[in-house]
Amino acid sequence: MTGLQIIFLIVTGVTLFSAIMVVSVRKMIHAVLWLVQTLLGVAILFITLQASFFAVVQILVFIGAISILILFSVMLASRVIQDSSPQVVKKWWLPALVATLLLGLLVNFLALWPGFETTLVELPEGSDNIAELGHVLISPEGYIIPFELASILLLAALIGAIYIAIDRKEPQSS
Amino acid sequence: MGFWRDPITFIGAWLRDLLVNTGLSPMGAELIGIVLGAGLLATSAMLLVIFLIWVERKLIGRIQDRFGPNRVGPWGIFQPVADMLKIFTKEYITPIGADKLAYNIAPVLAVASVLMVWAVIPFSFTVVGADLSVGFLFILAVGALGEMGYILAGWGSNNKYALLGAFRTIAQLISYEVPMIISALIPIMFAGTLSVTGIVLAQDIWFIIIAPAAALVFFIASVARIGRAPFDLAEAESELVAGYNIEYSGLKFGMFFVAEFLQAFTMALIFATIFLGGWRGPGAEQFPILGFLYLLIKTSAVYFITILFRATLPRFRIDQMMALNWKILTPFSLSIVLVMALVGRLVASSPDVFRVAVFLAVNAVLLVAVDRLITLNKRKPPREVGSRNRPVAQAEVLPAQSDPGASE
Amino acid sequence: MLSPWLYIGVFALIAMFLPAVAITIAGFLSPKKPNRIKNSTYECGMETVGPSKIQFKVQYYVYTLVFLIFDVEVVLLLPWAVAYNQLAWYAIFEVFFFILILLGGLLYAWRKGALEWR
Amino acid sequence: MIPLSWYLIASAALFCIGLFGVMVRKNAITIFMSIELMLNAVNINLIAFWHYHSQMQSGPHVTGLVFVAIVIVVAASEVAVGLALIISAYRRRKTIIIDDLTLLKG
Repeated sequence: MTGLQIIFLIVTGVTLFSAIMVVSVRKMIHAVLWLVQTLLGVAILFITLQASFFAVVQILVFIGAISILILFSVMLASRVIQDSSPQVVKKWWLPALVATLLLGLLVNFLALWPGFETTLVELPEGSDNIAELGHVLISPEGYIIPFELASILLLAALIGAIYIAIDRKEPQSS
Repeated sequence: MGFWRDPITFIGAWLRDLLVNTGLSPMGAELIGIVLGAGLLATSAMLLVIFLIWVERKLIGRIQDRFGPNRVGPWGIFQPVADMLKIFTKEYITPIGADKLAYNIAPVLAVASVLMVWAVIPFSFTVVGADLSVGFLFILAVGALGEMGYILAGWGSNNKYALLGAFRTIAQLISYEVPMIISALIPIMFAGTLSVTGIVLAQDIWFIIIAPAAALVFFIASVARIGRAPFDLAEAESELVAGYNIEYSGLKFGMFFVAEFLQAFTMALIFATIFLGGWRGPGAEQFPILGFLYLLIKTSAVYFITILFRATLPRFRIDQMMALNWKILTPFSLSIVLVMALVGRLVASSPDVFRVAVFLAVNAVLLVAVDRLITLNKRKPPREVGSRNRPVAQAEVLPAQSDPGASE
Repeated sequence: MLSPWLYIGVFALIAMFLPAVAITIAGFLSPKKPNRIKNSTYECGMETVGPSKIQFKVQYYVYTLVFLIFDVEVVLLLPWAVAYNQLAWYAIFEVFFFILILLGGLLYAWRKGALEWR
Repeated sequence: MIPLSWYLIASAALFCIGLFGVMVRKNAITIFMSIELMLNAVNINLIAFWHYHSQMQSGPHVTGLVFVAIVIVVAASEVAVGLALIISAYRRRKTIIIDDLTLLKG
């Protein structure tokens, strides 16, 4: 049991616990805060995998932007949150059973794969090569089509979301 | 001899030897070194705030033709210490209905997110906390944690004005993050790395000379992210209540205060590092201790300019602030990236003097162009509130004797 | 490889620890005399009206939305910026298209009035 | 160092928790958060396999990272549009409980 393994176990434990809290707490704001903690935990897992770039991007995008967006929409819909009606469906044990079964199935299935027990060794310095990533993203032999498609997807998301969110014919009921 | 050239490394090596000689494993010695170094850096950054508060109050006093603090100690230099001692003994007032955890963790997060930046800044040729390969992105990312702190403060206080203040703060912070990151692409482009040390090492010519337009955008955005005048919309003391920290008292409030001052200095530090060459200067490689001095001088210069901004500029209206960001800075920074990428590639193999001249010319053209565009599309004057012909007191309507001063 | 991140982790703990300790110490030093009026919500002396978790403007949401899109865009641009010095001409033009497409998005938001503070 | 299996199990567990959340919660925004959890689980998997492949084959090998970047883009777009839809639905119907949003029910 090395120090890194201990760190991994602690971080994974906290992450999974926070994830369970996300899906089970009643107050939605608390759910968002638990989500932030889960995302931080995932970022630390990325660091242990030596993907520094994506660890930081995880914090920048998922915590800095996405969870703030979720938080804002929670506050936007805040009147609904105060109600104390049950937040989960009645037969919650059925999905729990399905999820647990799926987990068992997944782990069993993965264990069949011979590479499952591989111990990850430390990669040489600079394996998380951002410049190489840039090359591959841009080059025609690489992923230029997904790259440009990503830009179009972002454009579509921007236009669509603004079109939906700005509702000019809003009925002024209040 | 080695001590005077590079004291920090010298002491570090000495301490490591001492620990290893006392029978500690090299790993353990390394760990103790890391803890000591990090603790020292964080503590000195916190203590620096005390001095910063004095500097800022004194300077603003002078700018406004006042003395500033001048009672406690020579030139009032111990005034912040006295203030600090006082704030330590102030009662914590926790509002009814506050979310205890969120309310208490928010000031800690606000300070920690600013302090974290210091971990990746290189202070001299040899002294850097952590030379991350993604250090610059890390600086931007820890800002996100600070934003979480502000939301927690606003939401945890159970006060609608605090919540409104937090929303405003967040809207301002995230809006100005966009031009900030985009303009920061230019140093990254020319340095070819995300590591802060790498960016400093790449600045044989300071990036502010190669890309003044990007530096300007970055500077404006960083001033806006500090949340100080002229961008202090969130806590405009004279117009709104104090923003997200309204329900805080005692040292919890003080921590937000510390975070703000430290943020101002840290932004100056970041600007000095990525645009003004960081610790670089004549002889800084041979005598790393000079690097501290150069960095301090550059940072102080930038910090002084932010104080000048604060002391002299009037406050923006919130719609003006958002328009400045989304309609001017963001498209401008994107076009800077486009133009600089093109021009940088055109003159990539030219001699330095020619390159710099071309870059300066291009930047001048860009700045003039954006200035012309702003002037041509000047905003319409703000919509008048109420009807146009308001009842105005007029001299002939008023009875003459009711206003004796104006009769003559 | 992990050592800089170890430093960051230690630094993060210390950076949280310092203000927390300061706040705790001040908590011991300071008086504790709470009462109902003092602890009530502060609104410059007025009584609080209505629930404090107010509904807020859509405008904040729209700004966050535009911010999210641009944030992700910059994340995609960063690897390109790092590799910039070694890239060929076509790479620069591809990024031109990339940025122009998103400038189109910004223009749409502008025309739609999403960037106005209302 | 850490066995690959640990990461895969952690990721599978995170995915299943997210799936559970999607199935069990009534609230549309919380369902979105659960979807974020699932996307993060996918990212852990992708990065773990990137690490595995880089150690199996020498030389730069960044395809896994490209996938992660695309997943992040997709997550961002999905959140932007999805939350805008929820807000729009909330404004018209005054609810974000999925069971009540039954516009298409015959």
